[in-house]
Amino acid sequence: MGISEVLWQYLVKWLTNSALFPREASTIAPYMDALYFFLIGVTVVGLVLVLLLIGGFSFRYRKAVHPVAEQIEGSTLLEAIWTIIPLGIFLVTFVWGALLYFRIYTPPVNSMNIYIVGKQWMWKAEHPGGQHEINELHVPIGQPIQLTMISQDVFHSYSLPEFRVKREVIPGRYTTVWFQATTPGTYHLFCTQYCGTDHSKMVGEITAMLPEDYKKWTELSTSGMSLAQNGERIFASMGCNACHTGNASNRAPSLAGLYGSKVQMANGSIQLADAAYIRDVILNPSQHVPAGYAPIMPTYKGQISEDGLIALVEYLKQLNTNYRIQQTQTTSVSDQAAPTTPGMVKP
Amino acid sequence: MDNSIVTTEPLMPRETAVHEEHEHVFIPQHRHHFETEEQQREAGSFGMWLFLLTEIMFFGGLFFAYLLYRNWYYDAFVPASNFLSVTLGGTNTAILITSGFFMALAVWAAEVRKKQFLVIALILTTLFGLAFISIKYVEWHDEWVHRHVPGASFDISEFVSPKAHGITDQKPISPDMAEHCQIFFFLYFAMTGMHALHMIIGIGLLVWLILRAQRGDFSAGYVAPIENFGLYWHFVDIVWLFLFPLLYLINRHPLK
Amino acid sequence: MSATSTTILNLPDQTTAAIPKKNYISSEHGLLSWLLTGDHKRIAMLYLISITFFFFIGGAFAGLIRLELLTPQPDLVASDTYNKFFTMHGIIMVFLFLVPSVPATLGNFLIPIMLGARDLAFPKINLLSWYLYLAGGTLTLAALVLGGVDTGWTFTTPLSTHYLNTHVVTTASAIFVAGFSSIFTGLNFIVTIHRMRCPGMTWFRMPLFVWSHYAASILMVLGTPVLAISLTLVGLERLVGIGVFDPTKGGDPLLFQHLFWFYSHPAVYIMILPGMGVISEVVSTFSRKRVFGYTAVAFSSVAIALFGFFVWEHHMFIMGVSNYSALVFSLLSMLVAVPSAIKIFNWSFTLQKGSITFETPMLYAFGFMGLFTIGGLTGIFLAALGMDIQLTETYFIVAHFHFVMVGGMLMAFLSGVHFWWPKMTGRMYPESLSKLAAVVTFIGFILTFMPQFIVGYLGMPRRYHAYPPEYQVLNVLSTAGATVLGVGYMLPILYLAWSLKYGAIAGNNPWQATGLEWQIQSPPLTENFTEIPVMDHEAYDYEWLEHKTQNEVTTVG
Amino acid sequence: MTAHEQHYHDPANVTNPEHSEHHIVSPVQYSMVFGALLLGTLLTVLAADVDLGAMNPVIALGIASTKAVIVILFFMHVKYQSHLIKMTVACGFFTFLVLITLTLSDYVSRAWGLW
Ligand code: HEA
Ligand code: HEA
Ligand code: HEC
Ligand code: CUA
Ligand SMILES: [Cu+2]
Repeated sequence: MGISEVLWQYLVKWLTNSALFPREASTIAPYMDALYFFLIGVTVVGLVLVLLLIGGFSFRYRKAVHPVAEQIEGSTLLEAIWTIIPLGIFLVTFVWGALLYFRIYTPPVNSMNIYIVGKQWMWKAEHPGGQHEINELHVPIGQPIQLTMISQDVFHSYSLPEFRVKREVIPGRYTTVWFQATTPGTYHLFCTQYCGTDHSKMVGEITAMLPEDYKKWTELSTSGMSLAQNGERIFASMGCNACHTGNASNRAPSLAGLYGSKVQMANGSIQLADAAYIRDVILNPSQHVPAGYAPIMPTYKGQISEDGLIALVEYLKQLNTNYRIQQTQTTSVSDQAAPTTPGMVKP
Repeated sequence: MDNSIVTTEPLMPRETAVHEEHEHVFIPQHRHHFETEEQQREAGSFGMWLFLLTEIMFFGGLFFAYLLYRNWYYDAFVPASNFLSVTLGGTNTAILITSGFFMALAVWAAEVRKKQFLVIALILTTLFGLAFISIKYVEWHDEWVHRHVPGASFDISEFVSPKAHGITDQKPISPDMAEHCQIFFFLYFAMTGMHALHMIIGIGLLVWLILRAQRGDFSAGYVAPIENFGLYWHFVDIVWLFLFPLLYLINRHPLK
Repeated sequence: MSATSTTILNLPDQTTAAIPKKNYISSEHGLLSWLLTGDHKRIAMLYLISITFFFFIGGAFAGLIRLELLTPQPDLVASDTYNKFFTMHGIIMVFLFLVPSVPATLGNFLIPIMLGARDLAFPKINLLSWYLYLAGGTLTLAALVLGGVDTGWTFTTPLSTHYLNTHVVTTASAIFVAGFSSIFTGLNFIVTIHRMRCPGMTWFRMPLFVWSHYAASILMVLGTPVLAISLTLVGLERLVGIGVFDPTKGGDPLLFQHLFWFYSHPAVYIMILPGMGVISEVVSTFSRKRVFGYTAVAFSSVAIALFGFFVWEHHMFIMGVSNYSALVFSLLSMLVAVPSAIKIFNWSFTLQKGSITFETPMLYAFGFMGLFTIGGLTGIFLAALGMDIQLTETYFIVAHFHFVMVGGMLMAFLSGVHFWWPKMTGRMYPESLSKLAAVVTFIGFILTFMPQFIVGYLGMPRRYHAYPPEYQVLNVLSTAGATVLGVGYMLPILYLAWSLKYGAIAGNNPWQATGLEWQIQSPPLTENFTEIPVMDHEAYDYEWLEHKTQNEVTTVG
Repeated sequence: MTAHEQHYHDPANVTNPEHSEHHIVSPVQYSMVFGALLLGTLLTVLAADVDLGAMNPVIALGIASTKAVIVILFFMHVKYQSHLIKMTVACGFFTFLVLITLTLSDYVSRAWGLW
């Protein structure tokens, strides 16, 4: 029989190259797969049941052997059974799914933070040490990694199928996801939210490495300035230090130790000073006025890029004393006025 | 084109019902696929109500957007809202209620078959409707002059430094918050615009109804069009009854 | 098929049989008599022709999509073109084909007859809604000819509002207009069902087909306007540029998602419920048995409609909505699945102790039951929060919704078209050819969409123009399947057209079915009934049918 | 009514249980409603001038809803309509409430766990 050359090739490819399930490369993957197999089980059982019923009845009661139908009204018992059993299964699925969801979207506190900026059509990763990568991500295995992500334009979605994690990357708001890689290797990175022309080219690779390799990699690819140092530079050049001098008597709050603390707001609410809060204060200061201060901080909307904001956030995260701010004070050229620098500061 | 299917069908050798078929037709407006006039009338008003349901949901989307942004940007919504004129808005509310009142009277007139009264009531409904649109136009024009129409020419200076514009009873707000006044004005224009569009369509229908009423179409017991139009007109009123406090009266009391 | 004893075909003596001289087709002549008609049956035929037209346009785009995906490289078309392909495919298939498919054709044709009425409550509005449909279709084609649109059928903001320079506004207005067509259809159905039932036709004597259309109509009337307003806002945002959905101006892009899915989730039930109605009729007829647990099936339609409004956020689980409200919506999504399960089992048990025959409509109905079960249960995967993280925006979703929409609704539509073809045209379709078509579609379908589940779990994202080479094998299978599927869909068009002239005369009630529509002549008179019937028995009362003697409700000609 | 109709279309028969007698609202009643609506408008404007904090919008919406209900009941005759129409109106507002509450469930709880 003449199986064509091409077809044969595909058959071979099928056997050698093609998998039914993606590799499991993160700690969460087995949990995801367990639910998946459970659901496949449910589907198969449900389908087989339905097929058996249809097939069985069709065979048993086909016209040739059962020429006269018997009219049946229904059966409350049967109907109750097939209401309650699927409902039960669905509820189990719900609980299981919910547990998994909260697990994936609640990063552990000790995780290492990497920032991701999505834009049409590339992924930019910024490591705390200042390493930048485009459409790539290097991570050490065995350590929880938290991704803090934001988009510069439209919705994107950061998808790592072998790690079984994915999260939408949204303009104007940080989203987070975490994972812990288990096996060194190179894996797919996709943008899964349709984002315009080159959506399908917004792909890349994530490389999981042994911690020592990762360390080597960070050293090799450092750009000389860490994210926080970069933030400090922006802090000075945007004139933040003109107001945030750190002096208690000053008209602007001290920013040392702000990150992670709870801020008493002027409108009475209490806000956790997380990354999203800091970013939003810089862009929309009058919406987040801490108690005791006048809303005089200018907005930096349109003046600092998302990367710049990330650097500032990272800087403020690590700012424990005002010592260095006061140091730069003397050398800074900026006067008391709000900055007038037009355009973006490109870190 | 009238959809009286049975009559457009010339050959009628139906043995059974030809005679009775036409006995219960009281009025020329009766459609043949309805068994009784009663049925037709109730179908008509039920249909109108269902249409109003879609209108509720249509405006509902806008109302939700309003609710959300009002909570997020309350500080911008207050000065933006205070910029609108309560006098004009309040007058307009009264005008619209009056128009609705005459519409209600028109329905009554049609039901008791007073032709002249019906025509007058409909004309008054129209006039008050037009008065509403005119005042609305004055307001929109005002906002245009002050460059509060959202879009490229939107200007926030009156909110940032009211004193400089001779506005004394407003606190200044910061520029980044003032930007959000644009969202208020967008919602304002979208909601009042959508409302006015409904009014204009309504006024067009009113003119048509007046002509027909003048011809005596509705003075012989056939009131469904008047009744159903009335439902529409009152619904448009109701939308405004909510728009007025939501848009004009966000925070009118003197500053603390 | 071998022995006549295995079918219930009850055709009139073919040597003397004739199509009744007077019927809704022959009552008037000329194009205008069709274009200005108020007759629900003629409007249904107008719809049938127009949605078939759009189905093949949408299908052609599906073909192009599959052709491009045959190889991993982006070799057939540019990425922009590909994006336009799936956008047009989705928009045409959803708004111009599947939403009006069963309701506007079969529903339009049958609901008045099933209720014993002469027409829908508002014939002019019915015609208007066809013209609105046509206007929407024309606008869509205009957008297509002018250069297309590449938003995806979901119009995600801010992409659609600020980052694309294709014909978004034209397309949005097309959908807006087509949306009003569907609102008016739904409104007409609801009023008709409430107000036009013949004497004795109580709610629980109505065929389940009518019940499911009632439920779908509620969704159309209450859901569609929200789509209209959200598309209006998208249009305004583009034209005037004032950020309700623009994060740079303080707007919230998720607000659009909420409004859009508030319609578009109920819309998926608009798309499936009428199909479920068809299945109820077909399964009952060909097992000669009343539907098992009539009330449960009727109420499950209404329950689906009601709960259908409570679950829309399951399309936004990873989009940055609150985790806590995601919990609520996931739970509600699980609840909405239960009534569908009830229906599937009730249909299965309708077969029990029946006297079953396997005509084409029944084969399609079996196809529906199997494929919808798979499609629905994979919906459960997606509704389970954690699972959705891996599956969302991948080919798994594509497979899910093609299983429910194509394997479910399209199969139901074809089942219904075959089932009522004799009623609509007075002639039979060729049985063996149509059985072949049913089997071909089924095989083609499985081959096309089964591999997509696997490739989806592997991680292949949807709306991708090129993909990593290791996914190729599965994609090749899928493309091969689509070809088979295309053939399966071309067949009915051909033989149904053929049967218009050469098909056997069907007679009033070839299936010996109980519905009122089968008690009148085929094709029916313009006014359906010469005398309004009185309903004195339950739906699906086969004993009544047997004992029905000379007092036929109405037969002329 | 003809005998024919009585037989087939007794409005009270099972076919049409939603039927209700047609009621004509009198001009006097309309005038009272009219007065109430004008009064309501005046009240809202006055109430807006008093600082009641969070109660301001509640009162404004309360008055607006009352006015709307009056219009619906009397101008739109719903008070005298069949159950069906009443249900229809209720259904519209119910769906609108679903839209609002379920969407708000997202917005309200987004910040949970952040303070
Ligand atoms: C006809 C259309 C249709 C129908 C009926 C459904 C039905 C369902 N859908 Fe589907 N869905 C779509 C069309 C449809 N869907 C579309 C078009 C999309 C994608 C939109 C886009 O993004 O482009 C989508 C996307 C979609 C998502 C979003 C995924 C994402 O974006 O991340 C979700 C999530 O919950 C979902 C869930 C469900 C559920 C729970 C059902 C349930 O109603 C299914 C209920 C049915 C059953 C459960 C089967 C019957 C049950 C049995 C026979 C019992 C079996 C026995 C045992 C359990 C023992 N669907
Ligand atoms: C009713 C709904 C419906 C129907 C019937 C179909 C039918 C089909 N769909 Fe579609 N599909 C959608 C609704 C539907 N689809 C939606 C909503 C999307 C999402 C869009 C988006 O992401 O925005 C989608 C997306 C979608 C994709 C994903 C694209 C992507 O994400 O990149 C794919 C890929 O395989 C696909 C394939 C198919 C196939 C093979 C069929 C087949 O069943 C079609 C078979 C029919 C034919 C093959 C036609 C036969 C006729 C001819 C071939 C003759 C042509 C003749 C002339 C032109 C003269 N569809
Ligand atoms: C004109 C003076 C001024 C400048 C310049 C300024 N700020 Fe502020 N900042 C303030 C004041 C005043 C507040 C408190 C009131 C408010 O939020 O408006 C504040 C608050 C903050 C807060 C919130 C503190 C808290 O306790 O919650 C952060 C974070 C912050 N600023 C960061 C910055 C950064 C980063 C820059 C530079 C890019 C900057 N500021 C520039 C005056 C200023
Ligand atoms: Cu970025 Cu798709
Ligand atoms: Cu859904």
